[in-house]
Amino acid sequence: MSLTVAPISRPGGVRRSELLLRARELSIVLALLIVFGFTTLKNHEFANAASIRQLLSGASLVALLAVGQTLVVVTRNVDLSVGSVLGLSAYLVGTLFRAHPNAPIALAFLVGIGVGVLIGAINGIITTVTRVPSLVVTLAMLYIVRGVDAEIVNAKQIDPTLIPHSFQVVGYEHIFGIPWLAIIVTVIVIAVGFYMRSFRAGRDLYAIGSNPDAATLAGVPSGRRVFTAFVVSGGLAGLGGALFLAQFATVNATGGSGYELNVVAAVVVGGVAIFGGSGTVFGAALGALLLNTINQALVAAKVSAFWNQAVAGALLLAAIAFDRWLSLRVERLESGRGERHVV
Amino acid sequence: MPSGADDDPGGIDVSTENRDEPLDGHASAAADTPEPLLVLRQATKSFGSVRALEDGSITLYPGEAHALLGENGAGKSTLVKILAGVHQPDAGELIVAGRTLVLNGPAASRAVGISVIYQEPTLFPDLSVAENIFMGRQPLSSFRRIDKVEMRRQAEAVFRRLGVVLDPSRPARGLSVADQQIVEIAKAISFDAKVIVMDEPTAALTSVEVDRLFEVVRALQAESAAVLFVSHRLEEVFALCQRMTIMRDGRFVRTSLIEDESIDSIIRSMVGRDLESLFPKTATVPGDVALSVERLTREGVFTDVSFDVRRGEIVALAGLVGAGRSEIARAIFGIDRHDAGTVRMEGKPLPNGSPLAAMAAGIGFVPEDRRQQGLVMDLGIDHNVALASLSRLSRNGLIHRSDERNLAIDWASRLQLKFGRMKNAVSTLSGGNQQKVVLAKWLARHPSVLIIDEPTRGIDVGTKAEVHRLLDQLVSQGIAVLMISSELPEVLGMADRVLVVHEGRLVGEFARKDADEASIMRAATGQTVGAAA
Amino acid sequence: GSSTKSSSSATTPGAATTAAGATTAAGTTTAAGTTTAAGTAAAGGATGIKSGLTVYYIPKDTQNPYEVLADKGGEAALTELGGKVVVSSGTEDTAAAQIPSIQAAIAAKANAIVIAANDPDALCPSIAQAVAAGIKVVAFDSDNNCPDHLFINQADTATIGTAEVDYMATLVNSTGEIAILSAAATATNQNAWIGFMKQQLAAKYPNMKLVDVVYGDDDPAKSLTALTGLLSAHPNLVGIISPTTVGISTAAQYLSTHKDIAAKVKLTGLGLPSQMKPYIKDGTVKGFMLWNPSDLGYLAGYAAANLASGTTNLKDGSKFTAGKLKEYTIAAPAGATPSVILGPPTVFDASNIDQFNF
Amino acid sequence: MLSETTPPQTAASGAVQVPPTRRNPQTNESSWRGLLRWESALVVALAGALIYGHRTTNFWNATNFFYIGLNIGEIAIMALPLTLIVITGEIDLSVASMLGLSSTLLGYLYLHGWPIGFAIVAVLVVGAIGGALNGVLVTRLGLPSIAVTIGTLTLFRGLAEIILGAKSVGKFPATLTKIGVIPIPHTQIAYSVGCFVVLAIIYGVVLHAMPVGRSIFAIGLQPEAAHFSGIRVKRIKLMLYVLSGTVCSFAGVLWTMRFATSRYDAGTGLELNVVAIVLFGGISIFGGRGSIVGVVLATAVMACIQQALTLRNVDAQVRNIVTGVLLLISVVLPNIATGIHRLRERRRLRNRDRLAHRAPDLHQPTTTTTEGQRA
Ligand SMILES: Nc1ncnc2c1ncn2[C@@H]1O[C@H](COP(=O)(O)OP(=O)(O)OP(=O)(O)O)[C@@H](O)[C@H]1O
Ligand SMILES: Nc1ncnc2c1ncn2[C@@H]1O[C@H](COP(=O)(O)OP(=O)(O)OP(=O)(O)O)[C@@H](O)[C@H]1O
Ligand SMILES: [Mg+2]
Ligand SMILES: [Mg+2]
Repeated sequence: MSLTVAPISRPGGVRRSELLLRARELSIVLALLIVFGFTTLKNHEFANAASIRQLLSGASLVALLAVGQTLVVVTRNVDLSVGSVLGLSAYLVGTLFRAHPNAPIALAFLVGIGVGVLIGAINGIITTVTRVPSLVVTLAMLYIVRGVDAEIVNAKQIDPTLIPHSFQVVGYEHIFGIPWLAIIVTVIVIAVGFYMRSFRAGRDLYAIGSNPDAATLAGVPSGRRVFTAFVVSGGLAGLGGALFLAQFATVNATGGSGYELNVVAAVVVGGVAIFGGSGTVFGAALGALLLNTINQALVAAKVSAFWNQAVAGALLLAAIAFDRWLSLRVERLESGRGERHVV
Repeated sequence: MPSGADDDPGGIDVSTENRDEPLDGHASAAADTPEPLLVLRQATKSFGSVRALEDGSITLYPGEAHALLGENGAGKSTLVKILAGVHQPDAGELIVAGRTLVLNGPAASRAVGISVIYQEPTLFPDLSVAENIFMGRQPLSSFRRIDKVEMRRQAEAVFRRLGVVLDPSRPARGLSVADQQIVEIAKAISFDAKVIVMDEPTAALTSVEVDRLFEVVRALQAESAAVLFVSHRLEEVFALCQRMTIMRDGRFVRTSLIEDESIDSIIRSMVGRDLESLFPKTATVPGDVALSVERLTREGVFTDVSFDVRRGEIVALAGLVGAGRSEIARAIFGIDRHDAGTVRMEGKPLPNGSPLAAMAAGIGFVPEDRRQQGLVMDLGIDHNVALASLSRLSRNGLIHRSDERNLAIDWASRLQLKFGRMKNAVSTLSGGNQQKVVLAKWLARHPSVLIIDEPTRGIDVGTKAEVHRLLDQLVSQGIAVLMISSELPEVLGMADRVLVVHEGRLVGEFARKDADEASIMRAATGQTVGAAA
Repeated sequence: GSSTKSSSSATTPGAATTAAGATTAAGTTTAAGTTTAAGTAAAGGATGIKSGLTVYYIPKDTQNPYEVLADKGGEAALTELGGKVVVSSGTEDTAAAQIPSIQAAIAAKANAIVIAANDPDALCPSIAQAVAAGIKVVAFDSDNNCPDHLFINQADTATIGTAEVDYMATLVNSTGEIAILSAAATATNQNAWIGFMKQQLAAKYPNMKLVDVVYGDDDPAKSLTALTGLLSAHPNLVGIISPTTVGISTAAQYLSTHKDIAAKVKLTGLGLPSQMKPYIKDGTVKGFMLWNPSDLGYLAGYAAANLASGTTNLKDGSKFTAGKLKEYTIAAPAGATPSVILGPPTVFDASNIDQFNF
Repeated sequence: MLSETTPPQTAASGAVQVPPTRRNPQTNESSWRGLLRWESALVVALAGALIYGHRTTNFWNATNFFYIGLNIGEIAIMALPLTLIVITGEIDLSVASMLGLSSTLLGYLYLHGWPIGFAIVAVLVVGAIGGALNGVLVTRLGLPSIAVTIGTLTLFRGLAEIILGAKSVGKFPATLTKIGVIPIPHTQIAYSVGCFVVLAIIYGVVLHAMPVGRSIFAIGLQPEAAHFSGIRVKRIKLMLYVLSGTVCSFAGVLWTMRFATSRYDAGTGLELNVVAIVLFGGISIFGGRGSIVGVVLATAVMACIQQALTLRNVDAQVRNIVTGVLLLISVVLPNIATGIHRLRERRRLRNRDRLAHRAPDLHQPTTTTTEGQRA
């Protein structure tokens, strides 16, 4: 017996808070439109089909990796090895073609994905079994995979001559004006996004990230789920490698290095909470698109290329600050008793 | 009994894959010669040096409401967590529906039809209320897709059954403790379990909600489920339960029928001695005002709180969980900022939101949650004791190790701390001894005012008495003590004055002589407006 | 690093290397492969060359195919002279990654160092130490600003700049907007060439307008972004000069897959025949330039050996013979770095592309 | 419930109660005993590295050790402030960018005729400001430090790029650039190493012998408890970030001296090396555990191995692998015991299950539990 206020639902407040949450994706779209519109004003060519197509395919790879990264980050982990994985898989796919110039395309993709899945599995095993923080594990893997890659490559490189045209087509062709790359990635984003929304395993990921202890109490097989998240992230990075090769038709020992930070940046800008529990792959993909659009906009708007990094960095900080503000607003709206101890 | 037998396998074989269709205990209800639904025999469990459970035994029959009683730290929650599969007993056996089995995880426990309401809510702040209820058991539509509409519907149905209005689609973040508790209950009854364990479910509920809960429980009984009901509120126990099991110091004391018991008989066997000896309060003459709180307000948490604490007296803040007592204490000590009002020490106002200033002014604060707030669990005893006195212990900037050790040793002996080595991490200590370390940490600063929140939470009976004796000594030395406790006996036994907090307001003040359980409860539940301070 | 080192002399000095962390904890990854002369002094070529010389080749990084070709040339030279070559450098092309290699050379009491500096100034302190230790220093690929060394110039900087503009002029008959797709903004040799390109444009081609210079950091992805940005920024672009192999190959790849654009925009620059062959064949690129990297390494090897044997010196006009490449004369105008020029760059086009395999 | 009676790690685990990265899983004294054990492991590793080096030609001589110091100097220096930050449970990935920014700024100011002395001071101030930016974003706005410092990593580097663009500034006064390449007179110790040693001693004392050091550990282990003990958690974290910024820009100055040139991309990518050293030094990424000694040893081990491998002309690629493996070992080894224990526990349960005739669903606890705590 107690007199804590009888729980009353506040539909209004709820709807508003939900709107605020949606606002995350919306705000990115908005930012996109602003950047795009502004640049187009300065330079009409920016809006032409070819340029837009480039915006899409340019963002595709990072977006793809961001999808995998989202799965991992949502569970309060992180995968820094994606860049190295992409490089390795790209080169191995290349060597496949070098060995069998007319290997089936499907096989090429399988090889790429396979490489990624393998490394993802290693990340997953170590993280879940030894409970070593994934930040450290994947950082180490970043070095190791890159090193192994370089050992294999050994100052050689894959030249366009080696890549069958049928494979390269995937990299640049487009149907109905939409690049294949973008289509592939979009399909994956939608598929994964749908899975994360509407399937138990998907929801489990959010549960794990949102409150690990409660997840265990709810009987969520945390280890298995986290492991899967790493495998998927690895697999997508591997697929990314194959697509990288298709797009640039050439790769060497340093292919894809530095991607990890772009990907994490995209994910964060995309509104995925770095400490898990919330965020969507759609947001992450949009984040990737936004970052790429800004890069190209700077060139198209004839802003000195020297500004790229600074702008990207500032944007990143703005994004996470905005997120923070947003979640605080939501809390305010939802909380009956004002702000509770925020960790 | 066949009927019981043939529905068991269903439950026994359920694995998490299809844990969402748990076995129903209904058929066994039909059986007139009841067969125990669940039997736990001589379960033991220790955590490091803490023996949480020596002999956890309980037997539940279909269709009964069974109370589990015992003091704080008696081992109730530990027993509950064993049934929940959270802890694996070090020894002892668990028989569910005639099958000896091992619950190696919460899912396994749920799979055999046990559902648990934990003492404190375990929610996913980022997920919707509906999802919190059905996590891992979401209703599916075609292609094993989650059927959100259905989920919402079912959630609403459960809430209707509980007679509460709560939007299933809102995120759990920001739910009040009461609402959180409601969601927990909804979670537990959202699938027809055979055994429903409730660890202090009513702690944060309004009387209306409690009545509703009881109706639900009775309904469950009618469906011949067994309900294990843990509560410190004996009147609830008498209102709801048929049988009861008493535990003391982690040991099974006895199981009996409610009608054979009286409040006194229960308390006697819970405590193991007469209440008096528990609260060795010696009368003291209060000195002049040490701490005075004036119109203290923190938006949405507590409002217009004013009171004084004099040297040599124990003032207790009583009230229900969630009343805001801890918040008041936190604001006084400067952990949280307050929006209005002032806190004075010996007349001098304290700056808002600065623990350092409060400490400098001579306030010590033993917080509610010692594992998170009171102690750095992985640091040694000596380091913890020294943590609040580092500046005093350091000579020209460097910590003086020997002083540090001596300080710790000194207080360890004064408080009769039981420990292995000074360097041992405090996490290896028993709850009571941990509490002593927290006390040592603050007493080492020789505070003139000691704020102590839930001084004996999770502490076993013996230590509890020691803590009380200690408090008594302190006040007799002229220290002013502000005590927050959810245990009425403690409040009645120790306090010179009792201030009752209800929804963040002071609603009553009782002198030691005219403070009694009934009147305090009435004030705490807002039924009378006492002489507000 | 973020820059893909399939680059030629265009490789960015200290190319922006992101957190890919290819450097090790020492911040310096260094690789080395050793080849000992098959036949020693017996095979000794030029007269007066000491046998058993040890020459450290320190390329920009060990993953750079162009550099590897040059190193091979050097090994060939030293093998002829009965000496040995030790190739040592990092996986990053940063100065920091090269310093340990210089230290290793000093420690190993090498006779000479042949280095392609990742940074014109950053290495000077270390190189000075090497010189002090009596080691002869030869620079190739991209020069450094340190004293007391000989620079083997792949081709006269001015020549490269002007030649590329002239070639572009023939492609676009001297009219229209052109742009440059370079490596890193900090690449010394790139910037030097671009400088001369601008001069040449100003001097000879009033109707050709350089509208933009963009940087691809020798990374395919970045180059592509830069390129497409370029295209949308300048709709009436008619030509792109990309004096870096990554840039030109990426651009070529893009154009060969966007025929509509390829129709309007001509592309030339510095590229590796092996990479460019398909685009020459499908007509995307009519022609581009480069010199033979292994000849470059070969010449550097002979120069180093001669300096180390005292059979030549850094004075203006002093000569030495470089095996199959015949005789070279060192030019050391006052104030400038003593240097020899390998020769004019080769223009590769459909007529000759098949004869080259590097 | 759990949070009341059991530490979260326990909550997550049906089997053992051990937080990840606990050096010594079995006893709770781990934090000290286990750590010592880790440092002794590092000592062994160092001995190994030296012996390996000894069997390498030209390794065991003064000049070479001078070189070793020279190559690791700035990284080592940046590792010190990061150590403290990581012990408080935060992280700073912007260190290398700050190095680059200050190197750039130094060049720029010098180019514009500032006396080098003033320039250096100005650079240090900017470093402090940059650090403060990190600190404020993390403590006042409560943003996750990993996200914030990835942002500033890009931002600082970007600012550097804006300041100098393609230019690279050289021709610093020889008196200063000498510092970069000659040892401290009458020794074979590089100046940067000299600075490192001094700083290491200071940091060591502060962290292990002074109240603030104790507070730093407390913050890393249990921020809330620290706050309740009157420790100014935010203030201290902010302070540490400012410190980190300043020290990193100092490293930037040394870097500029060593290379006698300043460019916007100076030291790009070093952040991961710095982090690697800190973790290899036995600092728990969750905070609360580790020691300066460990970091110093780790630095020495890394430096020696790298140099020895270089002298031995081992492939550069291999060096990456070595770094990665060392890092992995350093964190996995201490946790292996835990992992095995957990597995055994699970097997035990499984067997007991078989007796109980049912194949249950086994849950391994997730690693995220304590990461959450630090969240
Ligand atoms: N994980 C743990 N580690 C160490 N000690 C523990 C742990 N869990 C419980 N204990 C100790 O075991 C004893 C019994 O705890 P338990 O929570 O079962 O008591 P309780 O009867 O539920 O008390 P309350 O009525 O306050 O809930 C207490 O002394 C508690 O401090
Ligand atoms: N209606 C509510 N809305 C939001 N938070 C609440 C509500 N009721 C209680 N809380 C929070 O739940 C926790 C427990 O309540 P609180 O400690 O304030 O009350 P108390 O009187 O101290 O009870 P306790 O016996 O738990 O100490 C506090 O953190 C409080 O802020
Ligand atoms: Mg309990
Ligand atoms: Mg409280």
